[in-house]
Amino acid sequence: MTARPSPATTPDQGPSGRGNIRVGVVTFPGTLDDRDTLRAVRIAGAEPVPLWHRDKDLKQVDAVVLPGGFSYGDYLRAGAISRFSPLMETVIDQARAGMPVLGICNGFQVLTETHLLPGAMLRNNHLHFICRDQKLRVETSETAWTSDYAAGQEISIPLKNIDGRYVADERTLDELEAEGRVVFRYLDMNPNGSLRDIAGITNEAGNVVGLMPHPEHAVEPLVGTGRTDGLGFFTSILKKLVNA
Amino acid sequence: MARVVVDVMLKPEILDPQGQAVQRALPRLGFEGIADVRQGKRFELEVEGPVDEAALARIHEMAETFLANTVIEDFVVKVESDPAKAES
Amino acid sequence: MARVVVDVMLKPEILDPQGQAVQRALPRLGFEGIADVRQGKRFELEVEGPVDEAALARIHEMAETFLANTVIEDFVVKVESDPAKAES
Amino acid sequence: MTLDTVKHATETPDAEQPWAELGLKKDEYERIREILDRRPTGAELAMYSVMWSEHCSYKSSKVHLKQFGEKAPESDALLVGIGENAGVVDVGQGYAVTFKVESHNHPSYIEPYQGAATGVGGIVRDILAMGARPVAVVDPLRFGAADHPDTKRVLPGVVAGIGGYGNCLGLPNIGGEVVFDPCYQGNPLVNAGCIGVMKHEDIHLAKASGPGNKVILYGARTGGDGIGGVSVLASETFESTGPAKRPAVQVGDPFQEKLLIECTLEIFKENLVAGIQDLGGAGLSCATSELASAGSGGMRVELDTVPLRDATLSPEEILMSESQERMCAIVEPQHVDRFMAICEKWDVIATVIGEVTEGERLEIFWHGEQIVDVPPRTVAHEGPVYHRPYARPEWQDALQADDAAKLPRPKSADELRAQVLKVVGSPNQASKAWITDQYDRFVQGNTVLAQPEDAGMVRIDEESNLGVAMATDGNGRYAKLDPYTGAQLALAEAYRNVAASGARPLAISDCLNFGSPEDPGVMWQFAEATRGLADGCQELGTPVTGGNVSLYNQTGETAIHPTPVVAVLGVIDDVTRRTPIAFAEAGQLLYLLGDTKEEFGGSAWSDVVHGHLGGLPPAVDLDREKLLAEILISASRDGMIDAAHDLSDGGLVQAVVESCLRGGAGARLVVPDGLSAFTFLFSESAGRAVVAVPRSEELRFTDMCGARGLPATRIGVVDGEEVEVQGEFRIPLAELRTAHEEAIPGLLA
Ligand SMILES: Nc1ncnc2c1ncn2[C@@H]1O[C@H](COP(=O)(O)OP(=O)(O)O)[C@@H](O)[C@H]1O
Ligand SMILES: [Mg+2]
Repeated sequence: MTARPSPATTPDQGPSGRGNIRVGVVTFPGTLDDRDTLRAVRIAGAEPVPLWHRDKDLKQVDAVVLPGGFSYGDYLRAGAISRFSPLMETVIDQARAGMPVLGICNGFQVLTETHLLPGAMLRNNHLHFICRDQKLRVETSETAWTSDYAAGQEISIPLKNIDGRYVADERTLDELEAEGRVVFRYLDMNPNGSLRDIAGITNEAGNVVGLMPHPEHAVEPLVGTGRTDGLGFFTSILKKLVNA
Repeated sequence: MARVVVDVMLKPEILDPQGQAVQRALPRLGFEGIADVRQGKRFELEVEGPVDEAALARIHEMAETFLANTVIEDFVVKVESDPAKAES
Repeated sequence: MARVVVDVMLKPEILDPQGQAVQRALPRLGFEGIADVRQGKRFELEVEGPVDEAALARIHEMAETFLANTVIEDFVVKVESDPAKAES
Repeated sequence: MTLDTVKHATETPDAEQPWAELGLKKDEYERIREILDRRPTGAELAMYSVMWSEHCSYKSSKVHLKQFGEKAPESDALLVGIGENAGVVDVGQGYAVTFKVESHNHPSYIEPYQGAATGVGGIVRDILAMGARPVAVVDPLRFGAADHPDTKRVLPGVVAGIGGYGNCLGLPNIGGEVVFDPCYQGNPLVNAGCIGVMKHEDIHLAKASGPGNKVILYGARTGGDGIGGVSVLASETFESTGPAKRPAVQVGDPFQEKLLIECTLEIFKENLVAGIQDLGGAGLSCATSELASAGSGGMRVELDTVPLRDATLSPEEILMSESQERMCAIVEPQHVDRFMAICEKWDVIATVIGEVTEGERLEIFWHGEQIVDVPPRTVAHEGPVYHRPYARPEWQDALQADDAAKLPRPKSADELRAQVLKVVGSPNQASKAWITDQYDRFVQGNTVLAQPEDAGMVRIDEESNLGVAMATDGNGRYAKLDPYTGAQLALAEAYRNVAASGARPLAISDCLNFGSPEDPGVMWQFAEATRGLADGCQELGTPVTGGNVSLYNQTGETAIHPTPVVAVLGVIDDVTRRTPIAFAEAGQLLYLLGDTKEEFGGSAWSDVVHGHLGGLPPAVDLDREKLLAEILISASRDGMIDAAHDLSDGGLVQAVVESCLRGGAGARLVVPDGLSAFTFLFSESAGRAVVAVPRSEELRFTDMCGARGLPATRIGVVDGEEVEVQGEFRIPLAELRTAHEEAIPGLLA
């Protein structure tokens, strides 16, 4: 099963007024999935722009992805050290101003450490790294990164992490649920003990989304699990920006 | 050089699977009578200069903003009186 | 119930990549004057019954055989006098 | 303690030296004195002792390994052969691939997590040092009995270590093995392999030439890790040293290594190095002497410039330290600034520690005083060579006479059914997903096939879909019965696995795990296995590009089974043509390729059902293996088959069950004429595979097999939700799945 519409064709004019829609992908020391994410952006039809953690400048990108990996080796806590990079200062400002930001796995961990998203990520309840093809339900299409999915749609994308257990206090969880900010939920099995089976969430404005599984590893039928269920993330943002 | 220790533990209401795994293993290894185990982190900081009020305040801030994630963790800052090991 | 704490730290000669990463990050966050950081583990054990010599001996053994990996780690066993937090 | 300088050594010729404690033999020590024409300094003694250890010098194995060169088949693909950090093969379109397997057995028994982690770190640096981007890792592993309490300590630690390091580096784990056998109880085998990709023009070699060029050490600071580890850990059994003297183990920092990889690749891209070497066993001793020896010979190093983690280290210790995540580069002076700038960008510490000199001496200084003055070749490449005595063990005949054909076979269909379930659910035959799910197999986004497929496969060019495949195999039970044949069976199986995935086997690497070379019986096993492997490679046309020898794998007097592990690398022009193992389409026809004979010696069935090891291993026919491979590759390229699975331990039934579970479809099998159901299901004859053929392709496929003389027997059809052997039994997939998938978690979780 794939996201509903097929990949968008490259639009000729993006909101940055510079031609293509530019999606930045940040590399921190220890980031692993940056090249894969750049590829996914390209396959979706946008222009991938590598961003470096030491720069402050976002190179006029229209959206930013914080990719997966082990930035700073996941030392201290996953995402804890990257959060303080010069680039993140700009990303935080821009995210607050409405720029679409997607955090995948380690990127999600960075987003919780910056408090752009509530809660925190802890060691999986079974204490092991887990790599599997994970089924998810897309709970809402009302975010910058999920508009190309239908609410309730089930997708399967790779999951791979050791610190993937999402926790937050009850009040926060209730709030997330009430405001429709739980974006993805684990189906069939909860792979890490995340509270309420939460796999991904969004901020109040819906422009910042974080999730543990990896859509960028599910954009080509040939590699990975052989599914393309993750492509919708990147086509969603493309359409949103074209129509903006 | 003085040593300051920051102990970081998960808040009591947060599930600690590492501590639980330890606790569950104990009876199998023949250790009875441990009702609960929590596992946290210990940071030993070697501080240059005097460990006065101001230095401690800075370390407190460092713990709060960086060493611990106060969404899930509590911390305690202690000046280590005698860096020699108490036992072992 | 009494609390016994076991602190487990990497032996001084063993590389501590976590501690290093933390130390290297500090100046960037505006914290100067920390010459070294070592990161270890802290286990808080809730002990049933009295924490007498015998109990401590058992905990010592538990630390030696299980909580610490003595190939690379040292440990210290301490009875926590006042389980209330010292600060924070 | 005063510094033992060259001057001091000359003045005190009779000073006592701890050569024996450092593992040197009397005649070796005498030879060092002869080479230097004086007694060695402490630093020189440290260097020679570690570089002349079994682990670094291959002194016991060298005379046998020579055959890999002498019998090497003609191969256009070989770009760099044995002798470098890793071999390099041409895979077409301007790409070159480098790969190698190494062991980290003894460290992993002492400290499973760090031992395994640093094993991955070491092999990855070898690959990086060739100029390549590492693109995948594999991990052939062997442990003691699955239900032994110590296996619960060792295995989870090893697996977490391999995952912890490899996952953090962003290298997909695409294959390996997990084998349990009591013979590995005190000696687990932790082998790790890595594959790297580069363009032909990016190949780098480990040599220091060009006087005036700078020697730059970069990466982690040097600490007291594993000092003496190489000589003590890898050359002697640890019983002899006792736990009290266990040297400090090395601790890995995968984050540092990831930075080292990215930094080094950027340095390569700008063409800034003239020579490069990773630091592994024997640390700086090894890197400096090897670089100098392979280059023009002269090098001067100021040892006190080495950045230290522990300021109290002596110069000898700095030379011996095995601190991980370090590399040594030879850089022309005009490139030094740029080199340093790239290191700074990646937060990697880099220091000029010396330079290449005119002469032919490696000279090392400590605070201005000379502590080493040696001809580097004598340290690195002209170590001792032993012609160890070897003899066929007395027990070998009795073992081979104890034929598995005599074992009682199942008397009823019910008993046969029960044995099938027992075999597919035995620890060695069961699903290893509990282990492999702890490894990232998706990272880098190029993984086409990974566990539990026959071979791992990664795409290396996104435009053309060029890819490479790798499989590793080794069956210690077969090799124990007959080391010559056992080694060839390991080769044949890995070769067959690569071909079954659709890739063309090109070259191999190996990791030879054996007991003590001082035991003539073990030495005979080693000699036989290397001879078998060299002959086999010659016949198959797959050169040995490099590898590793691990000796002294034994507990007391008892050696492990001889365990040659072979990694075969293959190439596939278009990965969209790969063949998976999954039976997925109902109605597809199942064909058994090859001949099935009464071969049960060393089989999974004899082990699981009877706890028996005896007789002869299956016979090897390498011409048949070649033919089978050609058919599998053609069929994949031309779209004649939708699935293929090689047959090996556990026989046909094991392969069919795995393919059914993978694809979620059942199979109905018919026992071919002339075979008993038992032999059909459990025989381990080599040179076989099972394939799923779409009906539309049947004629074309059988015509091809017929024309080329490969026996192809139609044995059934993909259908339903059970595995049925007509006239014998049926087992629902769910029941098979439970047996196959819950065994390992049941033992280890
Ligand atoms: N079993 C073997 N088969 C083929 N080549 C081998 C084998 N063992 C060692 N070699 C080769 O000998 C050389 C030295 O090996 P090794 O010391 O493991 O390399 P390194 O110094 O990079 O660790 C390498 O080129 C290696 O590939
Ligand atoms: Mg090497």
